[in-house]
Formats: sequence, C-alpha cells, structure tokens
Amino acid sequence: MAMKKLVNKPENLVQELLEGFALANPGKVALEGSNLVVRTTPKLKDKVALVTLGGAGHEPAMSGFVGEGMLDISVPGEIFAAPGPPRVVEALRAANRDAGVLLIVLNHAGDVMSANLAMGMAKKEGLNVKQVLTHEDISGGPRSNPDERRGLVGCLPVIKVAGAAAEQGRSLDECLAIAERMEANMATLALAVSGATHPSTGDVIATIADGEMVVGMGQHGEAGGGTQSLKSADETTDIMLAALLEDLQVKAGDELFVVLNGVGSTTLMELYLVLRRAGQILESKGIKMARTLVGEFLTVQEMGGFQMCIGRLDDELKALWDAPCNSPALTVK
Amino acid sequence: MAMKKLVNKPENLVQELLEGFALANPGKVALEGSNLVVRTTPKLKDKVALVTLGGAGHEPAMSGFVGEGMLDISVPGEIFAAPGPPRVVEALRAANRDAGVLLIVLNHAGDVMSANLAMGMAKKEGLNVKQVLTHEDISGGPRSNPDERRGLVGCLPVIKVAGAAAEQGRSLDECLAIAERMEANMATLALAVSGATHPSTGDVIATIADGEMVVGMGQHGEAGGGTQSLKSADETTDIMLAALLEDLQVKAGDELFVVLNGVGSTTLMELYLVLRRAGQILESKGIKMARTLVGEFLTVQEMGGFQMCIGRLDDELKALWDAPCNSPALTVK
Amino acid sequence: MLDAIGCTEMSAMLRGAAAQIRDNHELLGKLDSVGGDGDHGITMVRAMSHLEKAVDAASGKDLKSLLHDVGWGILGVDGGATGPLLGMFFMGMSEAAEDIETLDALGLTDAFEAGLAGVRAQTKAQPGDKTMVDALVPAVMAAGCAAEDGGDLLSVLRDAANAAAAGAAATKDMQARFGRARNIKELSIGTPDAGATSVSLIFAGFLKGVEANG
Amino acid sequence: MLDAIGCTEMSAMLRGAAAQIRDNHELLGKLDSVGGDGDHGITMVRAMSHLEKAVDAASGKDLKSLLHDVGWGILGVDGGATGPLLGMFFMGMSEAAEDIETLDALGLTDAFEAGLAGVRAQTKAQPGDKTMVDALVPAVMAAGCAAEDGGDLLSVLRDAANAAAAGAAATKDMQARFGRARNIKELSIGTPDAGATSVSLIFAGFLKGVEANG
Ligand SMILES: Nc1ncnc2c1ncn2[C@@H]1O[C@H](COP(=O)(O)OP(=O)(O)O)[C@@H](O)[C@H]1O
Ligand SMILES: Nc1ncnc2c1ncn2[C@@H]1O[C@H](COP(=O)(O)OP(=O)(O)O)[C@@H](O)[C@H]1O
Ligand SMILES: [Mg+2]
Ligand SMILES: [Mg+2]
Ligand SMILES: [Mg+2]
Ligand SMILES: [Mg+2]
Repeated sequence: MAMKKLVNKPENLVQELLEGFALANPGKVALEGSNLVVRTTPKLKDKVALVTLGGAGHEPAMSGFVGEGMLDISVPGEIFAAPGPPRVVEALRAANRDAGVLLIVLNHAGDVMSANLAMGMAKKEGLNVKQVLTHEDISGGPRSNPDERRGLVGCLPVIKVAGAAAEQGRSLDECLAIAERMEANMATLALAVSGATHPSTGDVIATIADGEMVVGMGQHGEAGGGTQSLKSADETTDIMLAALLEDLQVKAGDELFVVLNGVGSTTLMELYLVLRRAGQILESKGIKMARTLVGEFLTVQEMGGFQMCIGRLDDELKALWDAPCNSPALTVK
Repeated sequence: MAMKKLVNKPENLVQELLEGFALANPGKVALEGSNLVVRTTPKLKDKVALVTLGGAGHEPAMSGFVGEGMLDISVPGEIFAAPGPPRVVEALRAANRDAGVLLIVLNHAGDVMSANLAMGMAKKEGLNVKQVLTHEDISGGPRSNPDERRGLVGCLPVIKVAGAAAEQGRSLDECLAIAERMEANMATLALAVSGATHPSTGDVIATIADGEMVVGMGQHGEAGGGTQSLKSADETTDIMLAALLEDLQVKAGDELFVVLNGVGSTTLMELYLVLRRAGQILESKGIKMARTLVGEFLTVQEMGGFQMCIGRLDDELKALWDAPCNSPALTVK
Repeated sequence: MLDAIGCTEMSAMLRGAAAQIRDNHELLGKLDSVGGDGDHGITMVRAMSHLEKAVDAASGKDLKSLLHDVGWGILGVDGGATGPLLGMFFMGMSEAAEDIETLDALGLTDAFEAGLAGVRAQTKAQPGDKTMVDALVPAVMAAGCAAEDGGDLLSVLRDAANAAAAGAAATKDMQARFGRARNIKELSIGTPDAGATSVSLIFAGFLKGVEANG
Repeated sequence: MLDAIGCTEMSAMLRGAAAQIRDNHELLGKLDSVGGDGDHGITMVRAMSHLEKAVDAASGKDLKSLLHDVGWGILGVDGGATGPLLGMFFMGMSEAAEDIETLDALGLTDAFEAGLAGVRAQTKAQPGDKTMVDALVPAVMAAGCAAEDGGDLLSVLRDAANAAAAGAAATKDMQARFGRARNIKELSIGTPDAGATSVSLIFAGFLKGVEANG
C-alpha cells in the first residue's frame, strides 16, 4: 500500500494543516501563541473554560471541537503525538480564570504524561485547574482496569456535555462531575477493515488482510482485539453492540446515545446501515436509542472502519447533549 | 482491490441506508411516501419549495441537504443511479404549493431524463414547477458547451443560496434567478488519487496506478481529464485552481467562495493543506477568498481525492450564503 | 402460425425479453464496468422484474395498458439513464396501441417506431454514438422493411432481432459520445456498449418469447 | 584525561547523543512501526534538534540551566510519549546539578539516577515491560557500580553505554506491556523496543561525545 496523500514537506505538515483549518473556519477558530486553537469569540470569563490536547492527524479531532458550547482551547500535537507539557501549560495559562479550567485528556501515554506534567506546573503557579481522563475503549481490558483503556471518540460526548454545562455557568466542580459521570457511563469499541499510512513517514500503520477485519483496533493502527473474517454490517453491529452493552451493563429501560465515528474511508452509507441495525437491537431489548451522532469526528487517516460509542444518559445529560454548540466539527442549533 | 465494506444484501442497500439516515437525524429528516426524504418541520406553504433528485452512494449528498434553509425534498435513487420519473413526480406533487417548486438537477444523463419527464408530467397536471440544471465540471468541455459539463459539488452552493432565498419568501422566479446566477458563476474540477468499489456489485469503479492521479475524474469513477504523476498538495492546488480561475475568468478584486469536497478517503488534513495554498494563490492575485466550505459533502464511496469548486459571489449571494440553515450535512447558525 | 399480437402474445414477448436479460446480466455488468459504473446488469435485472410484475398484474387489460404499465414500471426502476430510455420505449409503444386490440406486422412495426421515438425524445444520441440507439434504430428499421415487404410477424421479429444484434456488435468499434463511457473517450473503443447489448437481448427475447409460445 | 564534567563536557556528551540518534533514526522508525506508529525516528530527530538548540543557546550557563533547557526543549517537542519521558530524564539530571559546577564520577551517576527518577515518575513501566526503562535502569545501575568501584568518568560512561546496549538488546525477547506496542501483545516479541534502542544510542553518544572532545 503506497501512500497516496496530498501533502507537502512532512516537517511542515502540522503547521500547514492548522493554517488551512483556521482558514476554513474563520468565524469560529483562530491560532494563537504557539499554535493553540482558540475561539474567535471567547467565552465570558466568569464561566469555566475547557481545554484539551492531542496529536494531529485525526481531523477534525480535537481542534474541530473548539467553539461555543464545546472547547475553549485545543493544543494540537504533532501527527499522532501529544503536545509536550510546555504548550499545554501555555494553554492552561491562556484559559486561566477565577471560574477555573477543566482539562480533558484522552488516555494515551503521551497525552497523560504531558497533561500530568502541565497540571503539576499549573497548580504550582496557582491556577485553578482540574482534569478529567477519558478511557472508554473496552478492548483494553475490563472496566475494573481503567489504565488499560484508551480514550477514543468518547471524548466528544464528554466535551459536549461538559461544554454545555460550562456555557450554562456551572462551577468547575459541577462541570468536572458531569464530565466524569458521562465518562463513567460510556463504552467504545473500534473496528478496522483496512489500513492506513502515516502522513509524515509514509509507513503503513496497519495492514488488514483481504476478507478480514479487526475488532478493537486502536486509534493509531495499534492492533488489539480480535482479527476475524469480514462480516456483514448487521453481523458486525451485533458483535460490537453486544460487547458494549455487556461492558456497560445496560438494562432494559436505559436511555443511550449511540455515536458512530467513521475513522476514514468507511462511508456514511455504511455507518447508516450499522445505526439501523443498532436501533433494531436496542428496540428488541427495550433500550431506548435516545440520541445519535453519525459522522467522522476522530479519524485515523484513510483507515477503513469506525468506532461505536454508547453512553447512558440521564435527563440532565440529555439536556446538555441537546444544548446548542457551534464548532467546526459539530453544530447544534 | 477487494471490496471491504460493511453492507448487507445489495438489493436492500438503499432502503437500509435511508432508514439509518433517518434514524441518525430524527429531528431533521424523515422518509415519506416511496422513500422521499422530507423535513420533519416543513417550510411554510407560502414559500417556494426546493426539490432535488440523485443517485445514492454519495452520502451525505443529496438527502443530507434537506433541512431548514436548504432543500424541502430529496428523491434518492439507487446506488449511483437517478430515481425514475414516477418518484420525482411524486415529490413535485408532495412539494406542490402556490408559491411554486424549484427542481434542482445535476447534469447527469439519468437525472436529466428523469427530471425532464417528471417536469413534463407535473406541468400537465398544472403544478407550478421550474427547474435549474447545474453543470459546472470544467473537465467536460468549454463553458460554451454546457451539455458536456457534469454537475458536481456545485449543487451545494446553488442549494444553499436558493434555499436561503426561498426561506426569505422570495418568489419562484427570484429563487430560480438566484440559483441560475450562482450556477453561471461557478466552476468545479475533481481530482482522484485512488479508486473505489461499487457497494452493490463489488466492482472496482476506478483504478489509479501507484504514483498517479487523475484530474477531471467524474463522480462515479468515470475517467476523464488527465492522468499525471501524483503531486504535492501545493502543486496539485496550483494546477487545479489555475484551470478553474481561467475557466471562470476570475479577475483581481473578485470575491470567491472555495468549496473543497472530500470524496471519500482523502482526509480533512489534506483538504486543509489545499485550502491554505488556494488562499495564498488568491491573495497573490488580489482575489478575495470570501467564503470557504471544507468537508465531505458529495462522496464517491472510498475514492481518494476531492472536488474543488469556486464561485463568484456578489453581496446578495454572500448574504444568502451566510443565512442560517439546518440540514444533516450542513448547519449554519 | 402467429398472425396477430394481442395481450397474450405481447406478454410472451415481454417475458422472453426478461428471460434473455436475466440469463446475460453478468455480461451486461461487465460491459458497463469498462467505461461506466458497472451497474447496468443489476439495473436491467431490476427493470425486468418491474416489467414482469406489470405483465403479471395486467391480465385482462388491453395492449395499451399492458405496455403503459410495463413502461411506467421500468420508469420507476430508479435506474439512472436506462430507466427513462427503456421505460419510454414501452410508453411509446403503448401510445401507438391506442384503441388497438391486436397488432399485425405493420401494427407491430408502428409500435416499435413509436417506442423509438419515445427513446429519442430523451436523448440527443445518434446512431454511431455507441448507445442503445445503435441497436434500437436498426432493429426498428429492419422490422419496418420486413413488414413493408409483406413479411409476417415472425419474420418481422426475426429481422429486428438480427439487426439489433448486428447493431450492438457494431458498437464495439465505436467511441462513446453519450453516457458515462463518454468520459473515457477512445478507451471505450473495443468493448460493445452495454445498453445496445441489452436492446439486442430484448429483441432476441421478443422472438424467443413468441416462438416458445406458438 | 577526563576528570570533571562541566558545561563544555556535558555539551559534548549531549551533541554526541544527538549525532548517534541522527545516524540511526531510520532504524528507530522501523522498530517503532512494528507495534507502534512508526514515528519514533522522526520524533527523536526532532527531540535532538531541540536538544542541540538548547545546547547552542546555553553557552555560559551553568550545568543545571544547561540540562534544564535541554529537558524543557525536549518536553516541548510534542513527541507523544517520548517527549515527556526523555525530557524529564534531563529535567531530573538538572535538579541533581543544583549548585554544582562540575560532576565527578559519583556526581554523574547521581545525576543519572535523578534523571531515571524523573522518567519513572511519568510511567509505571518496570524493567521487563519492553520500554526505554529497560535500557535506562541497567545503564544507570552500571554507572553507579562503576563509580562506587572507584572508576573514572570514562569508565562510568563506558559501562553505562554497554549496559544500555545490552538492556536494549534484551528487549527483543520481551512482550510489550507499555506504549502502543502493548496492543499487539505477543507479536511484539522478536523486535527490540524503539525507545530502549534510543536510550542505548544516547548513552553510546554520551561516551563518543566526551571521547571525541577529550
Ligand atoms: N445519454 C444517453 N443516451 C443514450 N443512451 C444512453 C445515454 N446514457 C446512457 N445510455 C445507455 O445506457 C447504458 C448504461 O446504462 P446504465 O449503466 O444502466 O446507466 P448509468 O449510465 O446511469 O449507470 C449505456 O451503455 C448506453 O447504452
Ligand atoms: N507508557 C510508557 N512508559 C514507558 N515508555 C514508553 C511508554 N510509552 C512509550 N514508551 C516508549 O516510547 C517508545 C515509543 O516512542 P514514540 O514512538 O516516540 O512515541 P509514541 O508511542 O507516542 O508514538 C516505546 O518504544 C517505548 O520505549
Ligand atoms: Mg474521510
Ligand atoms: Mg469518508
Ligand atoms: Mg452504469
Ligand atoms: Mg511511535
């Protein structure tokens, strides 16, 4: 699989993509400082700010979630690599306010180290910062072993509800509690059907044989979970949803969101087939598919496959889910 | 290239994808009659309705453009195949109103035939319907030979401005004139870097050799234009934008929109690089990049590549472009 | 001896056409995949099942309604270019059958001509442009010549089928100027046109249908 | 004879490490692509150019500032897991150099130990988990033993480099339990760990740097 990408010099890739991203969303985001992605119309200072960090190459994530009702600042790293602590501290300082700052971190070694170091420095400086870690990938291990669970597209629901809470003027502790409640009530599983190439190195970052698929593939082509024969949309949905419902211990009467996140070359068409089947299964079990979100939010270059993320909603979380937002990757009226 | 898609029985594909699509956008669209895609909150009857038709397999197009400020009804066909006249007539009847109905048709043989037959029947029935044809693909031939030019992603700007005009209560003739003005002032060129498979037949619908790319590839993998060596993002942008500026006779001082439409596996990352370069070129020529839209709007399954569409904007078109809309594929606040 | 085509005979012709298409749909898909999108085989199979449904439902109706329902059914197949073209062929035939109970040789060729007119109203494609027009025009002309020469219905159908086959075969050396295959320009030379091949199968099926029935 | 490491000598060591990494970055990328994402080579090259920039800018500063600037520079490399781990190694060394003008053998091993502590504060990875810790721990231990045995600075650096190389080589037979390669489980066996290999190159570079300088 030779790389077929429209890129220029690898060493300029992130800089150039950020410039294009800002140009594509002039009314929404801008670059500030050392390439921090910020809103063009900042949130009032008496409201909690939300900050995140994460490697580039997953567009629209994470910087595409910056906007009204979502994030205040995103710190993009290099391709697939977390930004270092200095820029994360810079972001925490830029977001600093009496109301406090919530840092949302996806559980990947580099992100966690950077975040922890930055949090330590920020606290030393007296900043009012708290942190929430997302780790909802059930392929990493049992729920009792959260360290082993990666953070996948579940960051989006967490950002959505915490962002809405912040916009409503809730306190830092309340925003944190809401983010943690959402985090504790969700589960994600990733499927890969075809590989991808690393846009800087050109290396193949995952190879999946003809007629095969991998359940539990990580966000950077890291293998994991089971390689099995490629299945129909319905069969694949059955397998993945069963695992998620089991992990989250979903019961009849529960209300769920279902997020289907295409990771690259898998079409919306296919995701609609999967959602249709998920709806049938949930209905047959007396579980309500209360909210849905289908699209490409956190991609892995041109990889084929998707992440299925489900989460248990209560009335407050539903209201926060429905609250308006306006970011490059998600707009709710 | 073996097909790696999550599908079920090919003969149910369109039915299933439409069901999933409706499930994914419950507050926005619903299926009605013989799978017409309609808004859940219809436009007032004293405003012009917009209808379109088109093959499936290009998701989110065309049904993803149904919503406030955009389309009222979309008639999805089979995979890559226009719906027949009976369902188009059904849609025109369903949309019928004194204010009139504008049918937006992309120049592809099947769509045009269906639309013409349906228009003929509708007029016989006394419906107040008018039609606009989009054909902005410059690879088909010179501007003087519009029959040969296909309709590509340019349908989106046309739907956007005509939809906004309709929402403002403009007359059918005014909406038509606005759609035609936008249509006459735009140009699109498609690039393909890697092929795709037909989701029903599994056939390869385009093959592009390693290290090559095709400028002018059609929306269904139809070849056309020139096969050439794969180039950098900047070089590719230079080639495509030069051709478009030439075709549209753009001059210093003009204000343009730039739409970059990823057709499948090409990443947002790459599109941002292209947009960045386009911005540099336009700036150097004294042309204003007044509006931008970057994303996947009209896809060709997992094909790699994108469509670059530029259009000349005047003050009225800019205002219509900025008007709010709320459809599955595009939301403007 | 076949000396008049009423609803029964027309139904047999139509079913004969459907059988031919079904038996050869993979070839049709392959031909379309060279310059088009490879869906012509499945589209034609769907068109033929709409056709058969209309035939099944038409028992007791007159020729005009039978052909109208077949045409309308094919128009409703959501089959890109094929649906309108083929659908309007039968819609055209239907119009020619106005107030007519059975068709003799001249009546049948009139109906074919009306069908051709229905098709040509949809497209500017001319013979030589590598489309279904290249099979349809010679088939309809051959039918007309046979009838004018006093040929019976079977010889009209036989001449039409032969001419359609020859017309389809001749598209192999043409360059496509209509349909998706137009875009590959001279690369379209060397493969017969999918739609023309369908038309030749349909005319072959018309003949087989009445032969099997008679 | 090298009997004290001041800013000049430390700068030579650091540049030696950078040279080693640059000469071997393709190998590093390849090792990382087996179970990781293949970017370790380019990340290390970027880290080393940040390191060199800090060294260039540090002329006249004390050891502590030199090492701090190098660590901070590497932390700023936006290099996933590598940046914080490697950055905190030098940040740790910097802390040990508080108020110290030059390091003798024992001082150097103290600094290495503080660097190791900086790394271990970032990760729960233990020796045997197939990470850079597998090269770092034996290197620091070997340095400590050499110094306690009365070895001079060169023998401390030599033993450390040898132990790091052996430690990195030993990761070949291990199964990754940290980093991205953890996800491929037993498939990670058979390839040395990329990060451990980097550490062994860094220690080899420290030695070469002072040798070339001396
Ligand atoms: N504009 C046209 N005029 C006449 N015939 C056409 C035209 N477009 C397509 N065809 C015929 O239709 C055939 C392709 O049919 P099909 O594959 O079913 O439709 P589509 O091109 O929409 O996929 C072509 O081989 C050609 O014979
Ligand atoms: N959690 C961890 N603890 C210790 N070392 C780690 C950890 N994660 C990664 N490493 C080391 O980093 C190396 C990979 O570095 P690199 O490829 O630059 O980072 P990334 O994994 O973010 O792409 C691994 O070979 C391993 O030695
Ligand atoms: Mg994509
Ligand atoms: Mg896609
Ligand atoms: Mg076709
Ligand atoms: Mg790596």
